[in-house]
Amino acid sequence: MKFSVTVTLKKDVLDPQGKVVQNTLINLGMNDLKNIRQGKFFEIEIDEKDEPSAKNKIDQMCKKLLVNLIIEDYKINKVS
Amino acid sequence: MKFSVTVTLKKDVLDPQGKVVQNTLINLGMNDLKNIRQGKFFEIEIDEKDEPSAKNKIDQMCKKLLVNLIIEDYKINKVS
Amino acid sequence: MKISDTIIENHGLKKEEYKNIQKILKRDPNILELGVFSAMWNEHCSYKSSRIHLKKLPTKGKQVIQGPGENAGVIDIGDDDAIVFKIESHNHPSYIEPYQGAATGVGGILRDVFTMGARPIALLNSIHFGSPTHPKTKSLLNGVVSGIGGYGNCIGIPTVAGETKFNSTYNENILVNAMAVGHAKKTKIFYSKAKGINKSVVYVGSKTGRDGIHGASMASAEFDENSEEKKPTVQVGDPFTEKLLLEACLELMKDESIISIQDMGAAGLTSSSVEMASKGSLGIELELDKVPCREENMTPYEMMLSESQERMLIILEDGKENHAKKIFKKWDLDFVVIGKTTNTNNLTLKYYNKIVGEIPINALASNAPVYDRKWIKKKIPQNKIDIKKLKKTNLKEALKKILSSPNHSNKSWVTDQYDQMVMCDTAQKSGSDAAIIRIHNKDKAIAVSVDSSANYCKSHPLTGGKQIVCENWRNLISVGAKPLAITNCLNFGNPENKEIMGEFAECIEGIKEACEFLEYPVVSGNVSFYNGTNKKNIYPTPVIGGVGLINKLEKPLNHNFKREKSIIILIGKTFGHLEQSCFLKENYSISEGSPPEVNLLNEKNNGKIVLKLINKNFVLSAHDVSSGGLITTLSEMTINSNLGVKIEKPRKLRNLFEYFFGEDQSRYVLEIDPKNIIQVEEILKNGNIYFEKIGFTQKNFFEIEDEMKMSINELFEINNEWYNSY
Amino acid sequence: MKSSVIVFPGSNCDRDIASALEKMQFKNRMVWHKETSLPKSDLIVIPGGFSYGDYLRSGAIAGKSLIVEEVVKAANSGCLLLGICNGFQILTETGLLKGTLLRNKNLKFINRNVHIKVLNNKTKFSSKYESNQILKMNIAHNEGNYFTSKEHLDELKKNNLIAFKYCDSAGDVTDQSNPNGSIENIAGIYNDKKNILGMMPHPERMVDKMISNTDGVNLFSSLLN
Ligand SMILES: Nc1ncnc2c1ncn2[C@@H]1O[C@H](COP(=O)(O)OP(=O)(O)O)[C@@H](O)[C@H]1O
Ligand SMILES: [Mg+2]
Repeated sequence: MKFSVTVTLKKDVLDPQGKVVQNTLINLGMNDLKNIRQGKFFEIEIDEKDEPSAKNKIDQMCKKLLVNLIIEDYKINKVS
Repeated sequence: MKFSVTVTLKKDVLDPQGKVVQNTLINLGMNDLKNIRQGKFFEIEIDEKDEPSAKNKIDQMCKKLLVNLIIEDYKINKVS
Repeated sequence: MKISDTIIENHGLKKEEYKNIQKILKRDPNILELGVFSAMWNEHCSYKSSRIHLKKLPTKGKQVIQGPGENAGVIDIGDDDAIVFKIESHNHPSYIEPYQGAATGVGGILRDVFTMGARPIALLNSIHFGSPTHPKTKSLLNGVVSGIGGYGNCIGIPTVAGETKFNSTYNENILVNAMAVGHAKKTKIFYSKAKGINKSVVYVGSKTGRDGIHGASMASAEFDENSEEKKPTVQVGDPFTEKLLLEACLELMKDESIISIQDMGAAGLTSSSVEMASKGSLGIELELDKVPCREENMTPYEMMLSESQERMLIILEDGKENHAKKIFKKWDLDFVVIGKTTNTNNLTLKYYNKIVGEIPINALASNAPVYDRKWIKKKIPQNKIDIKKLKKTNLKEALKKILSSPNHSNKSWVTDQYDQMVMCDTAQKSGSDAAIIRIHNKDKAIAVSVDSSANYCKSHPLTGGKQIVCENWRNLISVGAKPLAITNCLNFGNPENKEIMGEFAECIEGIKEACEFLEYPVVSGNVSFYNGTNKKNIYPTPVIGGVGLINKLEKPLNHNFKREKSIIILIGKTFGHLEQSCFLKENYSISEGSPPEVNLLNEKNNGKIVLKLINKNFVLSAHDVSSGGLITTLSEMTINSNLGVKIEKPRKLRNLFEYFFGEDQSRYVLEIDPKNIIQVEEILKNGNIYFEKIGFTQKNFFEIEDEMKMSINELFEINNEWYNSY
Repeated sequence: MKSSVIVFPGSNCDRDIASALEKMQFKNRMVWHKETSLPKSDLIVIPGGFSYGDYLRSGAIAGKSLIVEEVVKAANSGCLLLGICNGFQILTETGLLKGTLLRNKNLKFINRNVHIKVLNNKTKFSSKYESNQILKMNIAHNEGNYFTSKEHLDELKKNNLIAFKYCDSAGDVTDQSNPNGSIENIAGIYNDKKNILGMMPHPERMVDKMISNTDGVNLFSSLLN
């Protein structure tokens, strides 16, 4: 089973990178840009047929390693 | 309109970080893990009602700044 | 909002303190005012438990331009040059989020230094972790080291020295102390004291977010099982913006626009504005609706308590606003006039023209509570260890244990992650007793080192306090620098516990005695209490950061042996003090007994004469003898030099382990060219210095006559293995 | 010889390179990134540091700045261009040099002295070095792991465009002597016309005996020829 995980900074946490990227895009003439948030992305494939249990395992991976829960939020999606 | 962009390393590019993450997860006891790829994630909101044109603008942002086409692939998805 | 008991408690205020607030205001405070009080009255800002003890430290000397009381201390290094330096702790935030905690610790201390008009030229750090086998240690070590590097490397200031130690006492409470050193022109030092009424108060730097709200109170509260929940208050550092802020401030400082300037550190806008007004005996009025905010709907309470990084408050001379604004715009930084100085002696907070808070400045600063907490003295532990009763070992095995232990292993795993060379003035990187930084475009240089000895301080705080100052002084001498002044970071447990308070009082007494005797004043520092969890406090860990001067840098002196057949001299008397030694700890897990005695008279004499020998160019390499004793010192001198040494058996019959592993103080090992030995001996004899010629350098082997012989390669491997396999 | 050093917000080796250039008797100018024209120069240097915080990818944002358009124009008309460390990363982002710099293999910032070997001593940047000369230089980077396509790598080799390779003290190019995982130990490359050099090691840190060694001096004196 394949899942994707997106990890983004929590709302109130300073995002210096996002700020610089946004300014640069605007300077490059992308005036319609309203907001850009960035984060990390993982595509994870696991050997597990049962969806809830698979999801649970992905959740464990996020909590144990992939996500810094102090400053980041995450979302899991099933891909296939 | 809101889009998400995921950026991943091309297949033939060495990904030391991905390897370390994979090994660490396996060491943490996640034996079912078959494969993990990681990349960047952007959530971009733009002031543009027309979908094709909006998508085109996002594509420009990717090409001009967000993605290093030599080593990275990207995918654009509409969120809302 | 009604101020309930819970609210008061959540602000870290005691009932009596709240009553005091009511008395001062002659009414109940509102929540904003309560927040301001709590920020200013907590331990971190008010020094309420430490102030009466800190007063005892010697802070004067003809080299001192500015002692404690400003953002950083300032000393004179001759000509037009001044050195500005300070150390600060970021322990609690680093335990919660090691990367960001350590990074913002570096950012904060840098601001303290460039606020005073100095360009930072070096960073140091002292980091203490729990036992390597504790499950959290590895990730904390990784996070802290990359956080320190992440910030310093990006902003482009070399991280040149420090210490990395492990001890289970820090399992639940690591220590991250960062020190910054800057160079300024003596005539261009900037202070935080406000002057004049109706002057513009300007906010510059990053926008204000909800970061670290209540951070200062957090830093002053003991950890408990729920401390994980305090996580969202951790700030994120942005070294890129700090670099811009640094350059913009230094640019504005070139002319006469600034009356006073203060970084927003702990308790952000609150403490910076209050400090400036308090030092100038003025009032200050802030229009909070003008504060640049990162998030929507931020309240005045949040703005006053936010600990967002990379921000400064400046009071400008009349008419300089546009000029200053231009500079900050050039560097893409926010610049907003948010208030003015007043003659009311109040902190007046306005929000859309309405007064939302008003507090007398005095009540927040000079009249903040001061406690003379109960404390008890500690006796010198009497247990003597009879070495003959211990399980047999031999010199080689015992030495291997020490050199391969986490605390004595080669630290290049750590230091390779720091840019040590940027700015191109690092004449000596970390690895020796002290780093040497040349003053840009000049012949002179400074030497810097940070040191601590928690085990000694735990065993007998008074001796421990003296010992660290001496060790720090010795480290500077060992690279040929004249020690000038120190900064100190006092990391202790809960001050409400009388034993801990005793450790604090006595360490300070020890520091004081040593500093006075060595004429080595304290010019800045920081206190961090409440290090520990529940009832378990950390060992008392004062950290000393010293700065010394090398008048004319000809060749940086380090501790690597230079040639074959040089004569090795041991300066200072060896008594063989093994209690509290690394030998007993690493080989027998014994950590009882007293620390080695500190004789300040010998310390001073030995140091002065060693410095004299160095200045006369008689010394090829030098190393002080500290933790691990003589044999460890000698092996460190061989490991990176590719030269071995042959040491004769001690002439007087002594216990070999006491002789080689004893940690007696005031000692140095010097490498001397045989052709100079007569002159050297004469100087030593005339100076009344006890010394022994103990052997000579040789190729390839580390050897002790009749006892052991090891190849340098083997020593090197042993010393380099731990970090790489951790 | 006139040189210009481009200063981005976040550059931090700009002062170091300026000192080195001045010491070597270049007439140097600092050029702020917001300037829209370049002073007439024989050599342009993009220094090390963390331009724009190295956010997104190192060098990515600097590669899009206005002054860089001028730099590209100058380089295309033959001006000598040197990118050191972050400068190298920026040059790959502009496309003036091909390939890219990935994160170090060990995922850590690395600062230490390493050995590199001069592979081509017939360029304007290297004529004062011996062929195959071994130099000791300081590296300090997070992303120095050079990567490029197979085709480009062949091209680099065929046209002698590899400037330096990491090696050991005896000059052997080995895996152990590769600090960051760069493909074929590459530490620096030229463009086709050899008027552009990008390198990860810091020659400007190697011009003063008191601080390090003087192995960087000949790079600058080659340029003066
Ligand atoms: N242990 C100490 N020894 C000497 N001075 C100290 C000590 N601790 C704090 N100080 C001084 O008290 C003042 C306030 O310290 P602190 O609150 O840490 O400064 P900041 O507001 O810059 O963080 C500083 O001038 C500092 O040098
Ligand atoms: Mg300060």
